[in-house]
Amino acid sequence: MRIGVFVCHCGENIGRTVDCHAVAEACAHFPGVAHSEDYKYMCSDPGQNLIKQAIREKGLDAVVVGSCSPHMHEKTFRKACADAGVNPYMVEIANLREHCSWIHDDIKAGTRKSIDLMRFAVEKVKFNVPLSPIRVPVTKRTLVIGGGISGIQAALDVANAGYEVVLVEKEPSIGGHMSQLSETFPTLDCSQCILTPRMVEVYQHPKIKLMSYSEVEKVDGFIGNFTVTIRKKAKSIKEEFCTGCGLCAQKCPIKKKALSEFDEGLSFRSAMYVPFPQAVPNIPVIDREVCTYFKNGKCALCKSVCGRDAIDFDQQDRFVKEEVGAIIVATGYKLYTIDKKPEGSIYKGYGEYGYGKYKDVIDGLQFERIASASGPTSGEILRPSDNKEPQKIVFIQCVGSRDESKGISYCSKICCMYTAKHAMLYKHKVHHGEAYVFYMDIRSGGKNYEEFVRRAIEEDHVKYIRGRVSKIYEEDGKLIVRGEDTIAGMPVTIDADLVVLATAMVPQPEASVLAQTLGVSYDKYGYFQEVHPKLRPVETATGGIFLAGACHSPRDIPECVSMASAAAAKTMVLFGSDMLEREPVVAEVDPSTCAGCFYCKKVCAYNAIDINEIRDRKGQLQKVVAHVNSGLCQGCGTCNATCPSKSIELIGFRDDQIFAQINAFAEV
Amino acid sequence: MLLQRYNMEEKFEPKIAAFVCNWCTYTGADLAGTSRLKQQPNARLIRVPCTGRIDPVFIIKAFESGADGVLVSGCHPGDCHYNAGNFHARRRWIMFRELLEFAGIDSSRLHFSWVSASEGKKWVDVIDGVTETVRKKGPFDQYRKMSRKIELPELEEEGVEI
Amino acid sequence: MNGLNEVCREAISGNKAALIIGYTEDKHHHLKPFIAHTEADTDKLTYNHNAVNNLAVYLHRFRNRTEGRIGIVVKPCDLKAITALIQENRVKRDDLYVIGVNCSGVVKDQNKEFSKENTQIKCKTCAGKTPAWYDVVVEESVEFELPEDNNALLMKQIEEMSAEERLEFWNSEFEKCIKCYACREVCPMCYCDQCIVDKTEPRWIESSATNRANFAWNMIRAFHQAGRCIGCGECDRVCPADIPLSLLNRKMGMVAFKEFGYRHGTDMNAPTLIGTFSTSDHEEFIR
Amino acid sequence: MNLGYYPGCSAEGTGKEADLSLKEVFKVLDIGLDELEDWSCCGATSAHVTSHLLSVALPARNLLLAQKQGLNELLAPCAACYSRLVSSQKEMRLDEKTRMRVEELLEDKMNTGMKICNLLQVFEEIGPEKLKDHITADLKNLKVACYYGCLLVRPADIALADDVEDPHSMEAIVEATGAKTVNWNFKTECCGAAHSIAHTDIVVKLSKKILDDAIKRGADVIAVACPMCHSNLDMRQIAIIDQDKGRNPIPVLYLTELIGLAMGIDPAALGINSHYIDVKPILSKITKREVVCA
Repeated sequence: MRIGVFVCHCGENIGRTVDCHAVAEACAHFPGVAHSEDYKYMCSDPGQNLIKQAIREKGLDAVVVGSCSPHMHEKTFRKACADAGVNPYMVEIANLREHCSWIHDDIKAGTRKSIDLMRFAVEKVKFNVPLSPIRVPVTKRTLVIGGGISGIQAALDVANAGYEVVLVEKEPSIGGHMSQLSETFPTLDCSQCILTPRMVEVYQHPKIKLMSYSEVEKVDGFIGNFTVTIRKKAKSIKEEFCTGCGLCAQKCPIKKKALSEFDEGLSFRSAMYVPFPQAVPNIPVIDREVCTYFKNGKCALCKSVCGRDAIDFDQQDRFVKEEVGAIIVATGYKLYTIDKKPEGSIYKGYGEYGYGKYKDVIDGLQFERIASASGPTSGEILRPSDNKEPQKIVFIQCVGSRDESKGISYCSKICCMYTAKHAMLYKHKVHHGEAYVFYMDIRSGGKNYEEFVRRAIEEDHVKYIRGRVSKIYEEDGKLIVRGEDTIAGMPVTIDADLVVLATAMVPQPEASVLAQTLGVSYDKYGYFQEVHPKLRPVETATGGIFLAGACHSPRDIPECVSMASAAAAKTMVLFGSDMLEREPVVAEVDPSTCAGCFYCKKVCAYNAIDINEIRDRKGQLQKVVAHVNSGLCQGCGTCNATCPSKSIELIGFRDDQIFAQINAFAEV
Repeated sequence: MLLQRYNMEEKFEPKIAAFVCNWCTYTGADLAGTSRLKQQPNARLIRVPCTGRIDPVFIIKAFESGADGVLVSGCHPGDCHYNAGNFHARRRWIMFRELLEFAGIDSSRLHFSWVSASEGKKWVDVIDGVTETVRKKGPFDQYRKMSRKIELPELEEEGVEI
Repeated sequence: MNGLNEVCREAISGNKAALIIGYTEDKHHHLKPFIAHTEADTDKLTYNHNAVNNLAVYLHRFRNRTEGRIGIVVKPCDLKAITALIQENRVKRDDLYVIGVNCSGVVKDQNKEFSKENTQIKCKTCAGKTPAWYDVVVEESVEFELPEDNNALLMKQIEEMSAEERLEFWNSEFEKCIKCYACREVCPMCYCDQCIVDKTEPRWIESSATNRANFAWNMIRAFHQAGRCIGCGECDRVCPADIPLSLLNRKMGMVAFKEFGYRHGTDMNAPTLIGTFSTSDHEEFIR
Repeated sequence: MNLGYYPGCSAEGTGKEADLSLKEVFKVLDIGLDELEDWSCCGATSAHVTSHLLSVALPARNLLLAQKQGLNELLAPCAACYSRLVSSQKEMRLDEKTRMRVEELLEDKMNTGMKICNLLQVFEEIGPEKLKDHITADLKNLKVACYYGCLLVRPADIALADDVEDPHSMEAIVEATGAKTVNWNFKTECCGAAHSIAHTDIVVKLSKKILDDAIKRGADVIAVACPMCHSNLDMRQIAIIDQDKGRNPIPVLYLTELIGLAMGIDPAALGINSHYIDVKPILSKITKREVVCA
């Protein structure tokens, strides 16, 4: 091997405390070094030309540059060498500036250390091998998981850019929680009015394949090349025949067996149902748990009224495979329920609020339904227990949120705003009614948010009490709310007709299962984890998987929409080229020595280790060994360190390369 | 000759091998550089992608190559660029340092730290602290002596040349 | 005698096991490992205080075997090795037919009578005289006098030494190492196809006869067993140089238990110690 | 089964019935009680407002006695005693300095592993099945409001109740006797506790609320497992009735008295006659169980 050594002075930056010329001279004596020189600015054009010239003239096949940190100019020098015909991975950088000249005063010590650093790099480069970047083709289709506002926005953005989208929604209709809301803060515009056109757009978009009542079952592959298995749950309807006339649901006699999910349990729905009138797709499904046909074979009224013969009682779940290049996760949130939680749950529930046993203690989404014109009370504010108009409502903020003893330390962020909205809506409808809000702090950061809260207080005379509620109990048909007013410094008791809890936002309960399926990390609550909290907030550590909306952390509609658009933009960046190129720093298995203990698989954070069976010609199993999926491998090398027989090595940081450096230490 | 020209005085200067991860500690050391934070010149850094990549055997190899002390440093828990490499590393270290301690390698010769990319100052403190500790401890001659060929005692007694 | 042969014969005849790994007696009345393939073979199987070998090591020979279950005669102490191998996915529980033996102690030296002095140290620390699980169990456990745990005394002595003295102590021990690798061969948990010590590109462990090389080998052996050694003490038994190898493993086992409450080979469904982590693993030694 | 027994001061004073009934019930259950010899004050409310060390050392002295007496489980039927004993033990377990200070004072080494239980825990351990075996009377016409007060549920990490906000362990025990329990609001409400002496007015006000709700929910009797709760709800009920003439009294029974009645033990032996509020009205609701022959 003919190694060229180039020592940069970086003007005075290195030269002041390192005798660069002496370093170059010393390096010339290292075994294997065919050329050694120093120059004022190696990264400048003349400096790069020096390197290129030496490569050509001396026939170098490896280069070591002593300069600034590799994080600064490694790319520059690799490119210069590549231009001159040396493989870019045959270039090593010794960090003589940040790690030497800038941190030492003594020229002797600095020079000595520089020589050592150069020696390390020279020894390492001897074991480098030419590599080429890994290139993988990109399937320019996107899977969006979740059809709430985030999923809808992401799907529309990607599709409008001309790429195909598969949108998977587990419920019979897209729309998510936003479709349940009455009005939205801070403008009080009707939620469904702004959402429904978007839902229809999704349905009609030629580039969007909508799969409702479906769930992601399995994800194989890696960035640019995912194969996703989707379970299409049996709707008991042949979708292609259904016209959405709704007659079947109308005629279904099982009206009072199932609570409406859409109305948050405040009304009933039939066994054959469309979640809500504006549902997209407008295709009903049969709830097999309550349908009498599935219980005892009786009824089948829906089948008899359907003019298109679309009812199919024998329909089974179907599995569909989709090839996509990117995945956007937008699974959203649910609300903390105050019920007694099962053993082992991180959530504790609220015994002091009756663990959900009082009918008139409801949560925010239930109040949305009560306030909604399409809700069970047609928008009249009536309490669930006796359908009477509540004269006094107590709103309690931070139920679950910011309460570690109940299992959640974070702020749910949206509750201050929607509680103000709820109180306002109530006051607008029940003018003489009294609205009390118990709060810890008012967090109303956002455009026109603080003004909105002030309006609730000043114009609508909502009474804000700073303090927590310690107990709610029922007495003579009233809910006695006992709390503390920390500003007045005294206990308060309010006999309310209705209590609305601003319960915490929590991830969907199956979010962590999905995270495992996708191979992305999630926090202890089940929120998906971004790669970098500041600079890469919509990307996961698994390449090609992006996050949108409340599956990442509590957020409101505009934030969800902007995050969804950001995730969409990220997929488009990915689709900008036909082939993906990445550093060839990946692990590689030597199957001849691999004993198949799969400790590498255990430590791999990326699911990049596959199990390979080696069989002889007769198909007899010879050996089971590990195999690295280089598309998934991110190159951390934890497997390499863990492997007891050293049968898996990280290319670019192989054991011999590191040993070469350690051995060079003997000369220090 | 050149080596001699820049050789240190007679005074003992410890040799310290530092295995650092690329994303946090190496970058933190870069920051110490850009902030011109002066530090002891005894450590030689070996850059690996992640602390998860560091096989404990590297530490033994470093002692074999004449290190008087070894430092291993990476991202703080939860900051790992590769999610969990440092967690796996930490578990190995817990086991390995107890093993070395039991085998007779004093824990004052083997150091661990979490230094993030923003902790230039901490890096300097770590380097200076480790260098000082090892300097106090003195050269690891006991380990160096172990490179001598094992001689068969009885033959030696009889004065027979091997 | 006493059921073992009947049980084994029935295992083969009843297709419960395709073969049985057990012990047979040689002419010196020593027990040695023996693999019975036929009903007739099973008559040769026997068991007594001389059943020193940990037979789990022979399971690796049948790693990719697909037909029939493997029968194996197992003492309570050795069962941990099998449990550990199941934990590490080396063998499957369903592929085994475990013939547990209720143990009455095993000897150190097969040339001498079984006595308090001639009892393996592990019998003292053994958790139970009956295997923790099995498909069938044979023999009666007879009470016996427990030996002194000399290793525990030695461990204490070493721990009380200064670091320099410890290194000196181990050097004086490792100096005797002839690199025969018997410790590796006999260990049921050492099952790599190619051992790291045999790897030459790059060379992980020097082959020269220096203390440094011997030290490196023994450290790596102990570390590769960290949180994995099940304490059968076979390494100690076979070491021709009488190096107290199991002390290193025992130390690792103690650390694993102290730090993580973990004991390898006690729960076949437990995740392994290395290869998993907890975000709350202790780290006060990290600056 | 033998159990260490730390009676606490009230067992010899205001809560004599608790002690009597406990001993009677355990006799029936055939569980021996080894009373701690030379037991002393647990420190109760006074110690921790005076000296923190004293508040740890006083219970520690009793734990040390138990340890010396070779007991491995100690029953403290008074909720306050229980709370103090566990708090002291826990602090010594977690804080070595305090433990050493206490050991210095007591001139002996502490073992912080002693199992301490309160009445609810001990009956939970005995189990409803075993209890049912000894029930001879019929309590099905009796509606009981189970009152926990504070120290049987709080602090959560000391009391280790089944649920801090909505406990049910006493209900499970009471239901095992055959009695019915009522669902009410104030099972963990404050009774006024030690204000009983200095600020009786506070106790009267607070205890009244508790009694009112129990009566409103149809309870015939309130069951308690704490002598302080008992004295406030029973003794102070006289003052409450004085203020609110014409209200119905509601008897207050120790859990052990209730169990004793269900076991057919003579009410006098249980100490029931010494209550302020007459218990007779409920005795009439208890009938001998009809033995059905197959």
